[in-house]
Amino acid sequence: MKKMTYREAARSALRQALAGDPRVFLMGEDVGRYGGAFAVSHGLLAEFGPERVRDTPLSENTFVGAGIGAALGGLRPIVEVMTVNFSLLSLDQVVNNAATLRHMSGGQLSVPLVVRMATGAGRQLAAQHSHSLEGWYAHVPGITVVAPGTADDARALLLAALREPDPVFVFEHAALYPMEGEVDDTAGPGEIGRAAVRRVGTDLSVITYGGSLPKALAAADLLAAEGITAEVVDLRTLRPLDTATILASVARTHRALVVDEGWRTGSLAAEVSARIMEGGFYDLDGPVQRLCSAEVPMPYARHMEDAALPQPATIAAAARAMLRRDG
Amino acid sequence: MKKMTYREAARSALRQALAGDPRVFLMGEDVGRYGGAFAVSHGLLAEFGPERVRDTPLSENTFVGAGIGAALGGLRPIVEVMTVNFSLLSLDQVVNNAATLRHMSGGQLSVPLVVRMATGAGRQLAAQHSHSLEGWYAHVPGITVVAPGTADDARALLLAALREPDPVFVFEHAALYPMEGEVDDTAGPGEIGRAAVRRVGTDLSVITYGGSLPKALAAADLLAAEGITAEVVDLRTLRPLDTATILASVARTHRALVVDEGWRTGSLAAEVSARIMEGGFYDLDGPVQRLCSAEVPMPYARHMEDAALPQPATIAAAARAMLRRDG
Amino acid sequence: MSASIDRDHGLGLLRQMVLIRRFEEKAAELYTVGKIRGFLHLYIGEEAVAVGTMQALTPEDNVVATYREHGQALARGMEAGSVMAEMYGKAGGCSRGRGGSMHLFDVSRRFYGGHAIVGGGLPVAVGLALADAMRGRPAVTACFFGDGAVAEGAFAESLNLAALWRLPVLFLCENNLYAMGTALERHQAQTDVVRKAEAAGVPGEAVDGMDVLAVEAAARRAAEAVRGGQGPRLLEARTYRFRAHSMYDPDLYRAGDEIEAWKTRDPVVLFTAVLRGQGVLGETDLAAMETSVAAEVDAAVAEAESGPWEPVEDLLKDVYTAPVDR
Amino acid sequence: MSASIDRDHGLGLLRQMVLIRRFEEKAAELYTVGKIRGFLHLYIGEEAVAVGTMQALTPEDNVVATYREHGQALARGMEAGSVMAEMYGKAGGCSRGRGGSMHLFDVSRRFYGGHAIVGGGLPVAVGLALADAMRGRPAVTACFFGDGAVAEGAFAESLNLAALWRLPVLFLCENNLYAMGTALERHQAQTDVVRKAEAAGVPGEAVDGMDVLAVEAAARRAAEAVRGGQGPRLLEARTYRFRAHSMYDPDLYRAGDEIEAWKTRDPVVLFTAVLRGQGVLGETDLAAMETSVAAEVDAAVAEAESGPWEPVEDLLKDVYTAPVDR
Ligand SMILES: Cc1ncc(C[n+]2csc(CCOP(=O)(O)OP(=O)(O)O)c2C)c(N)n1
Ligand SMILES: Cc1ncc(C[n+]2csc(CCOP(=O)(O)OP(=O)(O)O)c2C)c(N)n1
Ligand SMILES: [Mg+2]
Ligand SMILES: [Mg+2]
Repeated sequence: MKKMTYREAARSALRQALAGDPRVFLMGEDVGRYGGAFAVSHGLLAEFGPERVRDTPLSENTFVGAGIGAALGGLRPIVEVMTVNFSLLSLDQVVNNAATLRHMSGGQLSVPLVVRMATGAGRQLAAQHSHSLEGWYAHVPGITVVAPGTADDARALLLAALREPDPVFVFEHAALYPMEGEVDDTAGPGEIGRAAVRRVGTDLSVITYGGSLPKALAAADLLAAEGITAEVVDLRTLRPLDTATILASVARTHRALVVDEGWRTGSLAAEVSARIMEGGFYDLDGPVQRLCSAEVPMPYARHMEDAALPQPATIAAAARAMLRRDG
Repeated sequence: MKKMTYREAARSALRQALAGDPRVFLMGEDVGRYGGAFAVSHGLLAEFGPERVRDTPLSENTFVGAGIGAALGGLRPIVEVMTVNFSLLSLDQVVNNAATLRHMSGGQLSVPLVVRMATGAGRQLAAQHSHSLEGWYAHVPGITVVAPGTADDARALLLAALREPDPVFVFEHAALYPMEGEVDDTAGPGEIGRAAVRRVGTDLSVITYGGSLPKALAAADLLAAEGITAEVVDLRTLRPLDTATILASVARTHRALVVDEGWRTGSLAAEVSARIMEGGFYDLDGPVQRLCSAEVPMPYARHMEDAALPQPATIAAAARAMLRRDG
Repeated sequence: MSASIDRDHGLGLLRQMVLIRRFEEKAAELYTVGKIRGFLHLYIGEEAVAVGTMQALTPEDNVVATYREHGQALARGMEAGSVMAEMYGKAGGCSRGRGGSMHLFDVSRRFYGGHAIVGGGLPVAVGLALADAMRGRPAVTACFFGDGAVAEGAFAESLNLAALWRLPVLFLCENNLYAMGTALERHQAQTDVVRKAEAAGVPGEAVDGMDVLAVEAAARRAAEAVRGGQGPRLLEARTYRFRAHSMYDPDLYRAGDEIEAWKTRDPVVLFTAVLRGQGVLGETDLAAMETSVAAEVDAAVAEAESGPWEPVEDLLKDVYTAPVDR
Repeated sequence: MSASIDRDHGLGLLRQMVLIRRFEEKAAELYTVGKIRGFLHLYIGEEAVAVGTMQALTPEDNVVATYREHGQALARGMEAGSVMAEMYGKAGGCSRGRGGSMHLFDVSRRFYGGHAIVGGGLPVAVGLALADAMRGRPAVTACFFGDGAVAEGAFAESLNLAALWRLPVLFLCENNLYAMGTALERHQAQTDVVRKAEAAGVPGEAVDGMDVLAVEAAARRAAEAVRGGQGPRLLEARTYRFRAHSMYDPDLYRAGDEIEAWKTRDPVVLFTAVLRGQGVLGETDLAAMETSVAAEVDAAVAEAESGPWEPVEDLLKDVYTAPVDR
């Protein structure tokens, strides 16, 4: 175990992948000379050269599509789309090609592609740079979606993504890059499709992922001080969702609060709520609640952005209200 | 009241809008000389001329963005994106511009834009031409989303969209165009944000919209023959959802089945289920269920496509199972 | 065209064009009786483009095609039976019935589909070429697209990336003067595709797409440059579709005499005359060829008719490599 | 530049450039102490482009800007105070604090933002011009974008549509040779932007973006053509940013001597010398100008500092025209 940042952990997975498999290469805007918009790929150009660390033009649709083609052609591309905000420009290639080619070809083709991107708000980047659209990706059959919420997962899930025969989308929360954590950089790849109980509790389950995980854990601390023990479930993989782990937690606590930085309507949190409805209804002491982002294009001003996002205090408040109401 | 098809009803709204307001114009691929991919705009070029019925190049991102700009510039554009499948190419303009400009400008700008597109499957068009992504649009604050399920609504909701000061997306289900219905073509615009109870019943609520509405009504017929009375709620507006009408129906029937042609995970049906969880939990006799499309890129073969989509028989079966299970 | 043509090669080209023609005529017939459904886009009139360009490719090269790709598929050597079965939606189809007319695939022939999003195949082709370049495979990736696709951002982006990285892509623009009902001059402010390509850094050439030998020669020049490591090339084949855009299209936007004028340049008729003129095509050759093509088309239909449907229980197959348990 | 320059006009141009320079130097300072947050992209070095081009526009014209738009906003006449307040996130900001540095708006000056998706403003500009064309307003829509945006599909699509419909768009490419850390020749196979524009049907011209008078003259020529109904024009201003891409950028990708070489062509210094050489700028003029600019910047900061925050209860305001009840 080593202490390293989420950023360093992701970089260590990239380095390990590049070093270990000649088919792996990284491409995206400014991954090379600039060092990566979030410095994740810093140093990799020097280490692996411009053939394997490729700066692309600003052409999201085309370089994501080229990643698909390169995967078809026998390589193991890692495409970095700088942020999820710009990934809207490449959604056609994702939904209509990456996700469909295996099926449309009657199983003849595989697209072993990994696409990484930063997601989320919290840095006062305003309405065009603060989206959390990983929930949209989780809607699409044919692809797999992971969202590390810890430094260790930033490494382990990226390595796992590189073992999948089908396209995997990795959502790294931009606000987590500087976060430190214990990372076992000798461990093998993580397991896709497995949620983790990050904190055990009995009063309610707080189900979350990615950038909201540290907030949920902070909220659990606040609640603990009041004698409320919250179980915190980290989804980690958004598609396929680990419904079994969610339901098992709810079966223990009988209450669930889903926390998700996406806008509330049509959020991933809605899917989690619906699955608990379908599989855990008779375990519930009261309705599952959601705490999501306010339904507003993210405002720039700090106090406004803070108010728009889930925060430890608002998570704790929502939990308290549930316990009061139901219990 | 007149009998006309859903296609004719949409056309009658377009004609009325073009005739009644000089700021209104229609643009999109093949809306003019070809007559519209679904013949909705057939005849309008001859009637209103090429200035107001504009064939665009294949440039979805740009002509949707140009619609936004034209709306800012004082016009009332109706942009036709041939189908939702191609609208992936213009999502950046939708999410990052249409939905944000009012907010980002501190309320200085309005984008009175209407975007129409065909959605849905059922015509053996396979994986790249069969999406139902209106649920994604319903996720985005700053825009309004409607989805007519009847010929009358195809007219009334389009007229209503043209009265909104903010962007409205109209999803016309491609399989409904030839469907006939009674249309009051002298009536004013419909009301956005209001769901409709299309059939009254007491045993369960079937909540649906768009292309699944006729299927749900057919299922209700099947059930009626067995003595089960299903209430059928047509959402009509997907954003903002008419939660009150949904909850009122559930309060009467105590059971809800949500039917949605989108893929199940992350579907609009999940949002409806979550809202019933939050607002109708104590009214429920059993868990809300969803019947959605199978999570597969739509296969071409007819028997496969039929199996992938909600059908009257599978809707009825799901309803029966709920009544059996919950007692 | 003055040089005399090798008889086998000439007859081979003609037979391929005739096969595509008859295959599609049959497909149109089968569509009207509901055996084939969904969208059906006929290539009739454009046969010389696929047949001519494919001559320049080896089995190691990759092909990325459009939704108007029966001709591209057959010219690449795919079996008529597996294509027809696909259009029936049968399990024996080249895509197991999952794709239909717009999504023909054959990985053994490096035929990477059948793309129905206009312009959507271009980035994929760039990526295939990137893989070859990085792996040191000396292959060309040929990418077909229509004039309509030139208006899509993906066109400019893909040409730029291919040129920037000097990737072995042969961009094949089938300029049939229309994108559905929109004429080239109504969708392009500047209608010279080659000039656009050059502005993106891709040298290009235009060719008469109704003349199979001219197409072949131009494709060979372009493919040779690409294969020689000179980076991407674009070939614009000027052609015309004799039928409507798809079976749904009432074809209201083209003048009858425009269509008739182009039909006088029917690539099959033109090339038949060339071969006749050169004494390569004897009196009975054509009839024999038609008979053999008819037999091949009939066999394809028979195969499609008799083949089994995939069991509906397999609905969720091939969404992921690993089976989905639900 | 041989013709002698009008004193008022010359001093006006210089003052605008100096104002932008000092305003941004102050903004950078305020960023380091956390008064301004989010992204901050400085225009320092590129002032001649915005100041020169704006001379060609009337108040009736529209402007669509980038995220590097403080210069564009100030040159358009927006108040320094409202821009600074916006960067503080205050209610008195030009976008009520909702936008920040990247999203400056001023509808009274037809300044349509502040776009932070590279290339995202181009289609909007085409639409604004379409509205004017259809409404018979004789206005020009000026659209700023960087060299990086040229690689985006939106560039080719937008130029094509504007040219096809002969819309009054003035495309203004601020070619500062880098898109973040990626040099022009690493993102464009063919680096001549004007040639690309012409291939899309838009006549273009390149100009020295460090020479404010040259920019002004070229912009006037282009705007006149656009206003005269000749369809869109493109102007490529060759310039350079003296600072890093944003405050986050360690600027690892540019050689120090490249930056220094460009700094010898500082547009403010160059134009000061021109005015001096022409005897238009007297000994004390510059100092007086710096004093007045400093006062304006100080006042802007004071306004931003003292202005109120928007109440957090208004969070959901201006998502839709009608208030949202929740
Ligand atoms: C992105 C996208 N937009 C629209 C369509 C609908 N569409 C299918 S084919 C076509 C015309 C394409 O024309 P062209 O590229 O010239 O090819 P052709 O059909 O003439 O062979 C259109 C508009 C589509 N399939 N994809
Ligand atoms: C579509 C999109 N992709 C990526 C980014 C991230 N990004 C912001 S600015 C920039 C470089 C743009 O370069 P250029 O257009 O030359 O403008 P400059 O910053 O040089 O003024 C990039 C890659 C973005 N904002 N939008
Ligand atoms: Mg065409
Ligand atoms: Mg630049």
